[in-house]
Amino acid sequence: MDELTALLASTIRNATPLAFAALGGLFSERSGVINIGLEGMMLISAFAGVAGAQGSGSTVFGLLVALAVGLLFGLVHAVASITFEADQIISGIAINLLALGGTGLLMVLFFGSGGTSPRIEPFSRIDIPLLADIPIVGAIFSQSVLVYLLYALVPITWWVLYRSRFGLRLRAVGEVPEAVDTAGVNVFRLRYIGVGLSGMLAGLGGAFLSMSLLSAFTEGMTNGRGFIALAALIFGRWNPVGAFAAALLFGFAQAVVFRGGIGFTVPQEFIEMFPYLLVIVALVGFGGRAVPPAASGQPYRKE
Amino acid sequence: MRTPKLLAALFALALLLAACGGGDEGESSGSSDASEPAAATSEAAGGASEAGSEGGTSSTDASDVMAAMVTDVGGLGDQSFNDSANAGLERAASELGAQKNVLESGAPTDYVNNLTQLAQNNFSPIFAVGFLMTDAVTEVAPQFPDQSFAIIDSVVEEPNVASLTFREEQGSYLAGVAAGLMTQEDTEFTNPDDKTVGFLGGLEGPLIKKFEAGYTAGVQSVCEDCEVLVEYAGTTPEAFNDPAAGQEIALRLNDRGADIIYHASGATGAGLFEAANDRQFFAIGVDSDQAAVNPGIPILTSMLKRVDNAVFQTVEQFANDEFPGGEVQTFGLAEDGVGLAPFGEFSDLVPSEVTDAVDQARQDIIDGNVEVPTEPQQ
Amino acid sequence: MLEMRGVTKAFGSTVANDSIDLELRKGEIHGLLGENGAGKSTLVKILYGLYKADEGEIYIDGEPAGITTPSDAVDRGIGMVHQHFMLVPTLSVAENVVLGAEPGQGPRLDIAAAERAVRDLSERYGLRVDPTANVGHLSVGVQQRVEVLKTLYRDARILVLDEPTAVLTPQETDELFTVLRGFVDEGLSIILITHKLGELLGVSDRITVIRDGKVVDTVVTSETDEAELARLMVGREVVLQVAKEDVEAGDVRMEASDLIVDGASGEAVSGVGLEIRSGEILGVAGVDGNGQVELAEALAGVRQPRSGRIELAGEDVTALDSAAMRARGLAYVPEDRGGKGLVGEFTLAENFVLKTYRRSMFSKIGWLLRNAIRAFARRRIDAFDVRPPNPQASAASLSGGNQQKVIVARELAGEPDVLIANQPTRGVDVGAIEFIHGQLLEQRERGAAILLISLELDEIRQLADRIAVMYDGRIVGEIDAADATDEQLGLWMAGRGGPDEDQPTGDDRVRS
Amino acid sequence: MSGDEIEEVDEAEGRRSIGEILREQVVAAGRALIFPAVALAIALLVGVVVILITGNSVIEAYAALLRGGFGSRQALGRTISNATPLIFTGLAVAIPFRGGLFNIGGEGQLFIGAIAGVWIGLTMPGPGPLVAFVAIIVAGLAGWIWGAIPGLLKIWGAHEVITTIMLNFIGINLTFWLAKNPLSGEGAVPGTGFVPEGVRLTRLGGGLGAAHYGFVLGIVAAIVAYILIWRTTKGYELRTVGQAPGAARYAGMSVAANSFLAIALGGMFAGLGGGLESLGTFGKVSVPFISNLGFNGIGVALLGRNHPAGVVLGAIFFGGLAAGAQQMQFSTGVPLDLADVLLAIVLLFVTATKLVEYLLGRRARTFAAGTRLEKGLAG
Repeated sequence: MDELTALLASTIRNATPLAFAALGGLFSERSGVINIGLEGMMLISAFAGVAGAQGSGSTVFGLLVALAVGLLFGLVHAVASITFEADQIISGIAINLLALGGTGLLMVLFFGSGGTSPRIEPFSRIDIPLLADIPIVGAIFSQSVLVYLLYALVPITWWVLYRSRFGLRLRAVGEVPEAVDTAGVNVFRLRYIGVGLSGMLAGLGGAFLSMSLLSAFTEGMTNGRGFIALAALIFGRWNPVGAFAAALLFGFAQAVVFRGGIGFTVPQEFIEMFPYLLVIVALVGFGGRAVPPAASGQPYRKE
Repeated sequence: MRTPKLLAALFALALLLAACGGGDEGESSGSSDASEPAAATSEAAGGASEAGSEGGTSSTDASDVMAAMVTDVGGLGDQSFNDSANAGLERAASELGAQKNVLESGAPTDYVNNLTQLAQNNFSPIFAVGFLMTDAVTEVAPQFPDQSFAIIDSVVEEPNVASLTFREEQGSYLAGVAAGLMTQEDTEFTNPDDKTVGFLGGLEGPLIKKFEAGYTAGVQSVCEDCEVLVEYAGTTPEAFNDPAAGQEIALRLNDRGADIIYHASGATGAGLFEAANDRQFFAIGVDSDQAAVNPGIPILTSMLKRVDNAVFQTVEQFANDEFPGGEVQTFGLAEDGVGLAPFGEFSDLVPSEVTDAVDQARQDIIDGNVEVPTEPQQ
Repeated sequence: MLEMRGVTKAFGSTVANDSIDLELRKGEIHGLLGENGAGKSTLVKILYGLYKADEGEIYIDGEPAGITTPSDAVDRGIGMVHQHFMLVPTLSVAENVVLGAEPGQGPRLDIAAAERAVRDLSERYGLRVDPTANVGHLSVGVQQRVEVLKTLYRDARILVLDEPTAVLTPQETDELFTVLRGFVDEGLSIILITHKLGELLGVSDRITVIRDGKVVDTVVTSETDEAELARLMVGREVVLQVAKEDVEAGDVRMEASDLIVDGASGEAVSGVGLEIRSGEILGVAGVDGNGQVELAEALAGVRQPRSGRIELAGEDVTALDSAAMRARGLAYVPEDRGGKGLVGEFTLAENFVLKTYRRSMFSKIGWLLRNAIRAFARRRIDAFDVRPPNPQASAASLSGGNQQKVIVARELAGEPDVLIANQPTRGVDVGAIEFIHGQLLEQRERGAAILLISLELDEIRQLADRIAVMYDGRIVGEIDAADATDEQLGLWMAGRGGPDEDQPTGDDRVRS
Repeated sequence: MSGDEIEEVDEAEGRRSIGEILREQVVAAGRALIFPAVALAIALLVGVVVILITGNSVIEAYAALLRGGFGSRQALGRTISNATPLIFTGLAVAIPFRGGLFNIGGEGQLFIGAIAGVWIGLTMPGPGPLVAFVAIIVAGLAGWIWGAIPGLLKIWGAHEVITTIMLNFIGINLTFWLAKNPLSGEGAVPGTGFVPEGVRLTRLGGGLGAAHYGFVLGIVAAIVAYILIWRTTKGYELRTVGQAPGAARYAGMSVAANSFLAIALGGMFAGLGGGLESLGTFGKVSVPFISNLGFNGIGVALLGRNHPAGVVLGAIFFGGLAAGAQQMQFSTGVPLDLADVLLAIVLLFVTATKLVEYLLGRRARTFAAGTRLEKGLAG
């Protein structure tokens, strides 16, 4: 395998969990709910997928469990921040902590001890006939089924956001929830759906880590990817295509680090700072500010 | 606005029920004497561990040895020295009837606290598992001069501390011999045309360098023109806990021709196994027989680090009043402290010359004919 | 057509609506008249399903309407134009109009159909709007049209307009009323909410007056007059004309020339010059959003002008900040009580020294003298009869009128030479309005120079000695109060008839 | 110039009786405790479920939790030792919060402070106490700088919630690089070398274990923070900017300068906490170093209603919980992770305005003051 192909393949592997979670963040933040809890939702779903697959012997069932648990954590965030009007940032931080402690506890309960879970049968790689044989770009078409799902989800998310009724309402509710309410649409339900979807998509990202990229759960295995996903979302300006592109960029940066493409003249610590620095640069300069949906961060309260 | 109210009510109700249930349960099962922590713990530790039934024997055999260990932040389940040390304690509990307690550490601040906690409750010997606890043992041990401590993988010069270190380079040397020979074989996992092998380390540091040095020396002893590619997973503690990074690095090493990759990177190694499985090349495990717990994955063998033996032996010495306080105990091939796991699942692919060469190397080291370096030779 | 019976709604201990009965007939424009805080908005919010009534029933065509959500209201044919527009600035006109009732099959949004529908409606009802325009870029008057289109798109038969004229010039108001009469001819029924009783006389068929949450009376418009409505609304005979002493205007106290000030979205004040004299009230009229806020803030030192010059008693103070201006005898009552005038979570005492906390009387070497601050607050509270009279009470816990009194009490402390008051009576009850008007006149008699900015033309005409009209960042006309007519002022407010005859109109951004 | 003369006031008029003040304080404290109490109650109830699932006795486990946190001198020592850095990271959140900013960057600021303190401790010659003093000052200064960065970025339009999160990762990586390269020391544990014994902070003694005088400094810091925020004109400006930026502009205060000051001050406190932790508890910066103190500081601050006194109490509570969880692990075998779960649930509900409203009625809404910033990310 030549270096370029390998680099591309590595980029996609690294970008996939980021992109799933970034798309998840998009649904939440477009609905007006900040989601700092992406990291936690990824982590708990990564665990749930493996536990589900272990318990049932079916990887697909495990994925469903991961989705369900992602949804559940999304709903916890929703109940706290939408219904109970807790601070969205605090609630997100709490979700992260809950996932960290929760997976630690559940590892002991399910598998007897913490650390790394037993292996499961992961989603296997599928080569798309003909396309996978193209030099270099063939790597795009030699991936696990979850990656193809991601390829599909990016345009679908775009379509949903900009070409569907739900998308119109979602875009509106993140900006001026009062307008949506007076138009006869339930603001709370919209936000619940947005945050719920967010949890499921972040869950997919986590499941990809533990069930496709790898085939076991390791405590703390998300290792900050949820935050990088958040960064990708901002860098991509709350747009699905932009977020995907940003995830690819960060994935590429990681691939370069892992593959030693720059010859390690720069200490690795500095390379690891790169995505975070990029976000700050993006926020400050590079064609103006990144403006989040106007109502994000504020609970909606009638009366 | 009815839904949220209902939700709140349900939520409160659920919690209330849970609370009531909890109270009842607590009273009925709260039979063990909470004021006697040692008694309560042996029970709890036994219940929590998989080998709970074995722990039960401790109550019949009234031994006065109360052995305990503190894990480092890796915790139980690391499939490495923490688990191995725990296994040693288990064995001590079942064979010697010692009581045991295991405290996990959530943060570096916990090291001192956990050690102190155990010492104050009269546990002895107390094992501090991992070099990360060096400073903590140095601090706590002098405060409890009448009790015995042991530290794994490091040296603490206190009269009541036994330092248990391992000659990882010796075991790694054997792994290197196997790798250097096998890479020249033509199997479904190896390509004889490219005499390249790899090493994947976790966080770069003196300890892991010992693995690298021994492995490289071993490879070169049987294959002078073999190349050993060396990569480390990172420079932060997460380097031991990032399987995704491990996979990426393993794939890269494989891309560059390495068909056998040895790792010393904790949980990160799980990524190596993924890559080996995906690309069908050989991995070599570390610390415990990782092939045994990962069936189907092309793991050639594993370098064994018998922390369990060391722990068991030390408890035994303590029970016999022979505790090696103030001494540095070195566990090498000769002491059965390190070794190489048998070529299990894939032994059919391993020619007898390889097995012989490994045995020969082991004997040479034990006899002192071969001196294995502890630092990578440039 | 529509009947509300015994509608009651309480917020905590305050009863906003007390057993209200209201009846709307088919094809009528029904005025709902009341002071600020009388309960008008609460009532229509109940009607629209935004609030839930504690008691009472709503009937449409004799049937119980059972409205609990806005979508119920929409289903029953009720459309509402809110006082604060319910528009999403980042979306297009068509997207805003169809939001919640989108055309399309399945989940798909048919944006072309939406734009077509908007175009059809706007032609049919004579409400010119470009369906593809971004709402955030539209002028206020056009945004209101979008709001009306939203209700028409939903086939509203009953249209509720909450204070629709607050943001319009007299001419735009007339236009709106013409459109509304057209609606009535099409068979719609309209509830028109306002606190400006004059407006209703021209356009409505019947008027229901509410006061303190109760219906006072429902009268037929043709059988009543302004004086009766005023009496019903306030509950006592009101002197509609404020008694104003003659005061000879003195020296120029404050002067501004060629002032250019930037607002949130570009230039807001484009070359304003004015002078305010001792013993004189200069009224600035104009529709909201024509640069009044930025002008006031620039004069008060809160906002740094881009260019131009401001003089206070002959001294160049252009570069000075608000605290420095205060020290030179300038007082400023901002238009936004909650956001600018007061800090809600602070105590009244803390609020009383918002601009004077650095004075040696209230702090020494950076150390707050809390006892002195409290004592000062206690005096001002007594002098202005602020309730509750507790300096430790948080500002947020006070009623709007009392909050405004706190601001005025603070600003008038120490007898300022110049007072800039931007909408000092916005959203407060009549008692507080009378009190504040009295204070302004008292200051005028004392010899202070006063700049009064208001969106209420009536208020300006009652109080001001001279009237300037702002439009699009400029002063387009200035006239002695005695010579002013509503027509003239209205034309200026619409940007017409001023010195710049070729000024673009409010619809300039609409290309349909 | 008549506007300058506001009538003279008699200070005595503004003086209040002790009883009046006391009554007010008690009522305020009672109200302030409602939110934390509700959140805590929920957390403990969830804890009951978890303990039952792990097959342990609830009473025993909670008894151990309490005993491990406050049951003995050693327990108290552990609690104090845990609480010390949390007081600082709590203040690092509370003070910017009063200025209207949400500082999630305590973690990175603490690391930077820790490494800066050790740098001085390792390299500066001179008598120990003097070096320690300078080291602590420099730690605070380094934290100030690290906190000032998001302050500056805020002025340029980047929201501090995002930038502080990003700066955490950057600060931690930078610290590790410094600890392993220019400042790397001998020894088995990777990281810097130990600072000389004389530079390390004195322990409190009295059987309190590792607890050192940093705790006393923490109390002092809280008092200083209180005075700064509530008794000085600077604090008055800061609070005005935090609660009503429009009013601050109206009053001629600089919103940008005060926002900057608020978060830089926050960074300073986190940096001080880091310096005390590295110089006091550990004597070095190891890799790995303590983690999550910055994030837990957010919980501490919110539990303490972003008031210095509350922060101290919240830190002691968090510290006690961590110490108690250890005892619980020892005595009953309930996994350590339970403490994280309990904290998470406290956090989840400590700002849940509406929940408290459901439980206690609408009046409870006014008790929410000090727990939230009303503006969103776009603000």
